[in-house]
Amino acid sequence: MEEKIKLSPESFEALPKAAELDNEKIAAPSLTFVQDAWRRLKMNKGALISLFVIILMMVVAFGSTPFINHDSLVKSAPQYANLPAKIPGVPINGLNGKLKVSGEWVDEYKQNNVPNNKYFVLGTDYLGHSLAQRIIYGTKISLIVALVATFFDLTLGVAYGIISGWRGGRVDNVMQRIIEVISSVPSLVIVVLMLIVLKPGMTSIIAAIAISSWTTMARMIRAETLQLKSQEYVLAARTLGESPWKIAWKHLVPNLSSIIIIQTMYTIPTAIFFEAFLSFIGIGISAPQTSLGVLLNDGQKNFQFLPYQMWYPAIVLCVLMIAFNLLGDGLRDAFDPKTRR
Amino acid sequence: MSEKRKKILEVKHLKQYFNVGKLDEVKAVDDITFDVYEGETFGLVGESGSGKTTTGRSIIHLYEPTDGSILFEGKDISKLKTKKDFLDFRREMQMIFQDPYASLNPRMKIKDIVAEGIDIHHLAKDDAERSKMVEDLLETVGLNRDHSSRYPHEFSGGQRQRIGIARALAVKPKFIIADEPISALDVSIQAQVVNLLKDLQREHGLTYLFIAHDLSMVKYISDRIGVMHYGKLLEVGTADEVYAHPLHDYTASLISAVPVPDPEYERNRKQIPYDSSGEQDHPDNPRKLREIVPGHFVRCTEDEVAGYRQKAETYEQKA
Amino acid sequence: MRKYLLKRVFYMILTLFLVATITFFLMKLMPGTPYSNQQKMTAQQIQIMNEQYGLNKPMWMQYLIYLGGMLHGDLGVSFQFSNQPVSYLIASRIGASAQLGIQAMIFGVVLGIIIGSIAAVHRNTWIDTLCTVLSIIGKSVPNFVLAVLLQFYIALKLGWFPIADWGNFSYTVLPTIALGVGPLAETARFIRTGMVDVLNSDYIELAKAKGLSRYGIVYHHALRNSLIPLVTLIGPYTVALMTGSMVIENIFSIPGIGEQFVKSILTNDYPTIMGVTMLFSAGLVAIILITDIIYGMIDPRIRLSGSGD
Amino acid sequence: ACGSKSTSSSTKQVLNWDENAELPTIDLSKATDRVSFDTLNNTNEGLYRLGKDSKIEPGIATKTTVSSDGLKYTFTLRKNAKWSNGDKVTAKDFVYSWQRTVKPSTGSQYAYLFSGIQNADDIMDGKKSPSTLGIKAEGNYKLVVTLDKKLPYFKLLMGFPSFYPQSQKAVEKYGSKYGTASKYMVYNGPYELTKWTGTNLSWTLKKNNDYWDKKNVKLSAINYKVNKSNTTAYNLYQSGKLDMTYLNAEQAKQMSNSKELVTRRGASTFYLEYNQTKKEFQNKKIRQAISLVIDRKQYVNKVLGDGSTVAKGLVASGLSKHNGKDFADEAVVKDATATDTAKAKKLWNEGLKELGVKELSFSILSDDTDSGNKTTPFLQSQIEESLPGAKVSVTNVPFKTRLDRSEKGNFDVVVSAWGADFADPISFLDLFTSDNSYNNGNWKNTEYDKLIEASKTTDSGNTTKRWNDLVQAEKILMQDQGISPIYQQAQATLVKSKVKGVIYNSSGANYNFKDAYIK
Amino acid sequence: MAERILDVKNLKIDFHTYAGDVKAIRDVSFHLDKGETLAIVGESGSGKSVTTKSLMGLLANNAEVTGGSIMFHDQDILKKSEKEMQNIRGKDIAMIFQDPMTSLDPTMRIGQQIAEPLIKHKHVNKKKAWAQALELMKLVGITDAEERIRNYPHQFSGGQRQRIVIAIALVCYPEILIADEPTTALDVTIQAQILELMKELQEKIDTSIIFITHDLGVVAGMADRVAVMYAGQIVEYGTVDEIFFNPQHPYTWGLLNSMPTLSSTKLEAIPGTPPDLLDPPKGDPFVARNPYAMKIDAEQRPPFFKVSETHYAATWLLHPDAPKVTPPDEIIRRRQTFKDIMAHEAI
Ligand SMILES: Nc1ncnc2c1ncn2[C@@H]1O[C@H](COP(=O)(O)OP(=O)(O)OP(=O)(O)O)[C@@H](O)[C@H]1O
Ligand SMILES: Nc1ncnc2c1ncn2[C@@H]1O[C@H](COP(=O)(O)OP(=O)(O)OP(=O)(O)O)[C@@H](O)[C@H]1O
Ligand SMILES: [Mg+2]
Ligand SMILES: [Mg+2]
Repeated sequence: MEEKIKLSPESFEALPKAAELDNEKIAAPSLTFVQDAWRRLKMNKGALISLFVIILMMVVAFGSTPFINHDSLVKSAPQYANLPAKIPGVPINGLNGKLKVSGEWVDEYKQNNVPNNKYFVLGTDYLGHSLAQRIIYGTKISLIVALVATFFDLTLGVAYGIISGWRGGRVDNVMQRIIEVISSVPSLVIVVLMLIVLKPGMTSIIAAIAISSWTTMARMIRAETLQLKSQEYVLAARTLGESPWKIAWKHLVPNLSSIIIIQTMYTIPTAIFFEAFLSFIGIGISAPQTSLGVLLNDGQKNFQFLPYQMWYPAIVLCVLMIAFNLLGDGLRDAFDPKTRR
Repeated sequence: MSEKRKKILEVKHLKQYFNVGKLDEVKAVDDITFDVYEGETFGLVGESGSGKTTTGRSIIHLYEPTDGSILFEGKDISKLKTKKDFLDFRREMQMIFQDPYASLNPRMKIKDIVAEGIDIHHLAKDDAERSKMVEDLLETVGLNRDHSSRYPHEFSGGQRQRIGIARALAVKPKFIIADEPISALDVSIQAQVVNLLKDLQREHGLTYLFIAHDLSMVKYISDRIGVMHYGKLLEVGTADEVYAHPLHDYTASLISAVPVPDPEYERNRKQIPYDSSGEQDHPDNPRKLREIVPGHFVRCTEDEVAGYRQKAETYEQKA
Repeated sequence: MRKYLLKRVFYMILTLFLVATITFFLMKLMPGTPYSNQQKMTAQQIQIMNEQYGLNKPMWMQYLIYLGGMLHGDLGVSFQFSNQPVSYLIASRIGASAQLGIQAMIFGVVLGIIIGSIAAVHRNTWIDTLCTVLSIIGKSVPNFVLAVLLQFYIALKLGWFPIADWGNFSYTVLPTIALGVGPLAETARFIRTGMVDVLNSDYIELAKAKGLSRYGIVYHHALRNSLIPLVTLIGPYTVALMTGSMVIENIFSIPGIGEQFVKSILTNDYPTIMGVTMLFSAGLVAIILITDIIYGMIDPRIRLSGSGD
Repeated sequence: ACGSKSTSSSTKQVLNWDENAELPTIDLSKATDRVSFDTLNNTNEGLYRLGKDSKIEPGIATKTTVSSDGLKYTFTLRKNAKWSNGDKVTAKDFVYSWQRTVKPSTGSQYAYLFSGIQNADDIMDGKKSPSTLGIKAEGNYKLVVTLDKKLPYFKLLMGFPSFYPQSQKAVEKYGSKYGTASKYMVYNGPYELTKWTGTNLSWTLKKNNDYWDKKNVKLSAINYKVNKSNTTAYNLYQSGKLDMTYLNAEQAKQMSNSKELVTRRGASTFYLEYNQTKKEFQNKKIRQAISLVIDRKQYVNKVLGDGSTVAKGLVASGLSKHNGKDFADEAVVKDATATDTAKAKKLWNEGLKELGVKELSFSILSDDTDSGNKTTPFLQSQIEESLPGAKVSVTNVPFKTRLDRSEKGNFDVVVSAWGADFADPISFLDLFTSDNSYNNGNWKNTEYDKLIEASKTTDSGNTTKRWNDLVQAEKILMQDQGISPIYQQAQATLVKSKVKGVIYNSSGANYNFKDAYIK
Repeated sequence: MAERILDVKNLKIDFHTYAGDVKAIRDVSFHLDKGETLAIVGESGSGKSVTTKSLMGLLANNAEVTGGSIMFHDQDILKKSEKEMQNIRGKDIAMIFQDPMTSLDPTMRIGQQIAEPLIKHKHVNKKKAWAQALELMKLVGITDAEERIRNYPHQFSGGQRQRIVIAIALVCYPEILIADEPTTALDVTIQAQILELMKELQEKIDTSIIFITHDLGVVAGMADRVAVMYAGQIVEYGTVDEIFFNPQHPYTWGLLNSMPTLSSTKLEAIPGTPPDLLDPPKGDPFVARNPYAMKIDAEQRPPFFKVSETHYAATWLLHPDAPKVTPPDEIIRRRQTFKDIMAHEAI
């Protein structure tokens, strides 16, 4: 039923022009793309924690540089070899200097006549190095390996992908063939060959991993570039007379950034893993340098007797991996316009 | 029609094929010829895939034509040699795109999008002038000055389209190709954009190549219309002529299919079907655009001209 | 179609040729010789040995001879196993690796699809989180650590499966799991992302509008569409698994090719390195072609045409 | 351990043996590695069989006469020795086998062992035909071997697989396949090899029913399984799948109290070689200083812990005895392998002064094996900690690469190892004569060269004189620290206590299972 | 009076988003009678799709129905369980989506896709279902249906695909067919064919159609009744003639005025953009763009004023106290036509 509404006559006066609402106004606060992504990332608890973990690990790993240097790495103390973790005041077996030897917990510190005030929070390795120290250093090396690989991904991979995709046609065809050839050779072979061509050592390993890892990035960037280059905003830039380099820099790279970041998040763990794998087959980083891979490999050999030597680096590696993967997933969701709300 | 009007664009036997030599060769544009006069709006209509966009992009030299030539202000654009010539051409001809969501770089601020042309052609002395130019342009297209620091995703489709127009206007072009600038927009917003384009044309003496599949809108904005089908231009004439007195069957069919916001009219509308099988080309008797009545061309063979003339006459008589 | 195939095969051969060339010459850069005791050999002996292995010829000759031999399936003779043709070495070792790789792939893919689908269907719920976390953990544990743990706890402590060696199916269970967890995690995540996309698509909306149940939608529409892209992933992955299981082969004492490959690298056994590299590459290139063809067959949208590269 | 009598009768005489590398070949002319030699030692038999402590036990030869000048050996062969294809083992098989090995085209890398047998060197150099080799068959069962010079250890060599007979028929029948799989071979030893495809990781030694002494062979089979991971092997051992397993250092350390731990001391010594083409390492004080800072005891006990012992000198302990005295003890030089940091520092500083430098950086090269990876960082820490101004970098590379770099002199200090082929000091001492190709560091000492030469020529007939020459030579090497011995390697193993009678020799082929049995 | 099969009352739907709740549907009521076509027009984001999705029970996860009811015959759809809804979807209420290119499963033969609802709802076997699918394909005018039934979607043109989508929707002879912009993605010529087809089929099958579009031209040809939506509300509804020839709401005026007709020489655009539904204006949502806006518009939401039995509009301009305004010329012209029609009908 329609009811009669009584209203004052002035209600029906025309709305003054001044009071006319600005109809082109945008009410919502301005959010840049990055802000928007960050907002969505923040909602993803896992990714946020991962980011925090990664930052923490980076800070600890790289911050340790002044403290864990060549001298402290080289210095061995075989009299303290293979001691389990001991944290004073923690009476938990496994953390109190005791080790399970043929079914019984034995105080290794006592057995080896370690002075009472001497203890290692994560135990020691076969040369009596503090495992904690080595894990921190190993994490640093693993991260360096990963970061350099990432750097190659970012430079070589991205540039290659953009050029291949942008130029298209024959250039693209040739460039794709090259990638095909590179990825048709097992990465192990590439690495071994690299280790031979270059001098053995950390640099070569890093370079080798880096050189064999950029193709995935190049492929993804190419595929995306192929799509982007027919985007109307790129066409618009071309009609305005923008040069290809500027277009790449102003239009392609920013729009590829999410793919780049996400792919990076996956390159990092892959590189760390690959380094660990090299250590396993015995061509990884060599002492006194160490990496998580080396530590893990040393640890797995004595797993039955000194399980902590595998567990600790394994835990660190897994945490690192999980963090990068979760962050990668989080970033992918955050950057993906499809998941936008 | 004054014959003295200056031709700003001459498209001659333009062919644009894709994937030449491959199995999936596409003759997107197949030998089309038309002129655009200075200050007019030339509308290009046709169904999806008929080659409208390709024509537009070839004209603005995003593609290298397979064959034929395109003369802009008398100069063949595929023969532009120096970088400067090329940049000059880029300044004079601009394009407005179809998809308001894909045509603005989502990672750039509005001011940088609009100023892109200004930067490329060094039209602003300093930052302050650049900002002012951008803000003026925004105002010209009916947006707020303070929108300049926002990102595209914050705008609605109509607003985005206006930003695209501002970007094109920034380099003060003479000729604008508008590739379905309104088909992705709401009806109520379409009029905003169309009116804006009309106003701009009046103020700046612009020439438009207006591409659309919405015949009624094309008719509304265009002075002359070309009808495309399967990469070929079937009929060219003034808007009123083509719309009111379509000579080619395809044009008639197209017009008959346009729904009109008038229930009364709609109740009686009958769509005229079109059968393209009669359009087969004979090498010895080629079809090409032929003038039936002054200013009104139809693609036909020599023999068919008489038939079309007759048809045109019956229209005259009715009127 | 035929033209397309021919072109692909041509590119395939070209790729392999390049791989062969590059590895051949790089191999020549490797230091050391295949003889473990050469200081105790006389010059005459070394010369004769070099002759036998064809190492005294100029590089380009060796290269041509190698290429020629390859055409006949002759990959030379292993240095490490004296008088053993590399082709025989590979043939006798590839079986275990292939079986393991395929089993691991099947294990990983089947379980991965199930987990991934569950996660996608229940996305943004605790089930999804659980599946995601599980698959990330699966991806984050180096497989040699996993292998050591499985061997110690499942085989030695619980005695459910043999500790190592290669024999009937029960011997393959633990290595398969250790090797398959990686692809499992990968597949699960791949399927999840793919299916989330698919579930957002219009045709799923239409399927819902038809009144299909959730199960019906996933089974009849979503699964198939998210599986198709997986095909391209599986092929190269299988090759990688069949060849990349050196770690697992080492730990479970499996007579596989990957383990042999590492050994040959460490002993400068060039012919074997080359042979295995060529095998890997050929496998990879062939599988990519095959997956592309299969892809075209199972995805009605893609018809192999002369276009594209 | 306390097995009752009742079980012994029902015990299966099958041994499950761990192996850590593949069997590359059983062609004895081509064999170069431990696994091949071990296998050949049990599947085939030469003139003698080496028993406990390399004691010579009867093999194919039933009687040996040596000419008074020691240059001619005449062996009478047993008539009941048969090949596994039924043929009799005859003197011709020896002649054929030896000629085949020294013939350059065979490419035998162990042919050098034949050096000293008449014309062997010339044949290997391609100067003479193989048929001129100093070995002649006189009828089927008499073999005459002529030497160029006296070889005091000649009889030991006869127990080494390279000197075993080969059936010409088999070699020719199988052609290039000969020795590449168990079926492409004939056997004359206590066991026959089966189930070896040439590339697989497991094989079985089956009792050879054609063996002349088969009644004394108690095992019916020995199953080998290659486990490259010690962890895996250990797990298998624990679950009873293996009767023996090799242990890595850590495992050995952990099992040090186990009754089943058997440490096999090898006749192999690890030592540092200094690249003496470089000025700094020509300085004796520098070499001594480096040697003196290495706490070898700590290294073998704490770092290695696998039963390896501190090397007394170059020649391994327990390799060879004369008059009841071990060579290593005889030749020991004070301080050669001792630790004395104070003295080391003094020598180091003097050395640096002599060189006119304040610092010395060099790198240590080693294998990337388990122990190699442990050795280098240890050395690095020991040297850097105790020697001021020493900067050490370490490089661990794959074995073959290391060999290559050693040979090319592409190193500063390298950790080398040598294992004796036969139980005589010369097997070690030969290495460091000026022109020996294994003398990677190019240490040169004329007196040393002279002593070695004398032991081979003038003194070769006189055991004591020869012995003294060799002792003297080693002392010179040690005093000059031409090389710095570090440790004598031992291989820790776990062996089930039911396994009895396994003979292990530190030099030559290691394992002899002829008398092994399970209690 | 025709049978009323659907009655939506005071429907309110919110979407929970990071920025707050989007009040997408704000008190919408309408009804649908048997055999009629109701068109819902309105610009993008006005809530057309959300309204129809709620009829199907297919709202997004973050949607919440905060009020109202949807009576389908005598049952409230909003109260049904997912299982019960599955039995209604595709059988009683079917839907056609906007984009024929993406709304078919690319990997399933179209025969199966058409047959699916039959197998699900009518429990017929596959063979029978395919036979009926074939019938439908013929019905929607696909030539060579016998051969093409085994084809995949990519083998069809856009127009053919939309025909197939229609076939799928009609295969169970639903009582209500919801068509959400079924022709927006198509060319005009094809659009005309599809619309023609829909009209034909409606006669044959006698279903009721809710037709969503923003193209007034299409509405004019298709609808019996029209509801105009703006910013989550219906602002005016009536028969097609009433809306086109006697519109009352300034928004409807604006819409009609901004479309070119055969004769129009000038287009009047509606300035500005629709309000943000995160924070909808408390008065008339159209106020900011309304040239006839009054103070009350900014303060209070107008109720529906009755224009005729079938025609209602929510604008204060219809309040008896409101000043009389002159609508745009185009509207005046249209009203003239209306008078003619009424007069004509009166005769
Ligand atoms: N880069 C390209 N490569 C291959 N084919 C193309 C390319 N661009 C366009 N085509 C093809 O050319 C034909 C004409 O396309 P065009 O985009 O010009 O049509 P249109 O008239 O603009 O259609 P619409 O109304 O859908 O925009 C189509 O068949 C299209 O598939
Ligand atoms: N899942 C969702 N989450 C948040 N907001 C939504 C969601 N779905 C729809 N909306 C909002 O609800 C409002 C109505 O959307 P709806 O899709 O019904 O519009 P429409 O009238 O169908 O427009 P169009 O013509 O563009 O299809 C819009 O403002 C939209 O942003
Ligand atoms: Mg177009
Ligand atoms: Mg909608």
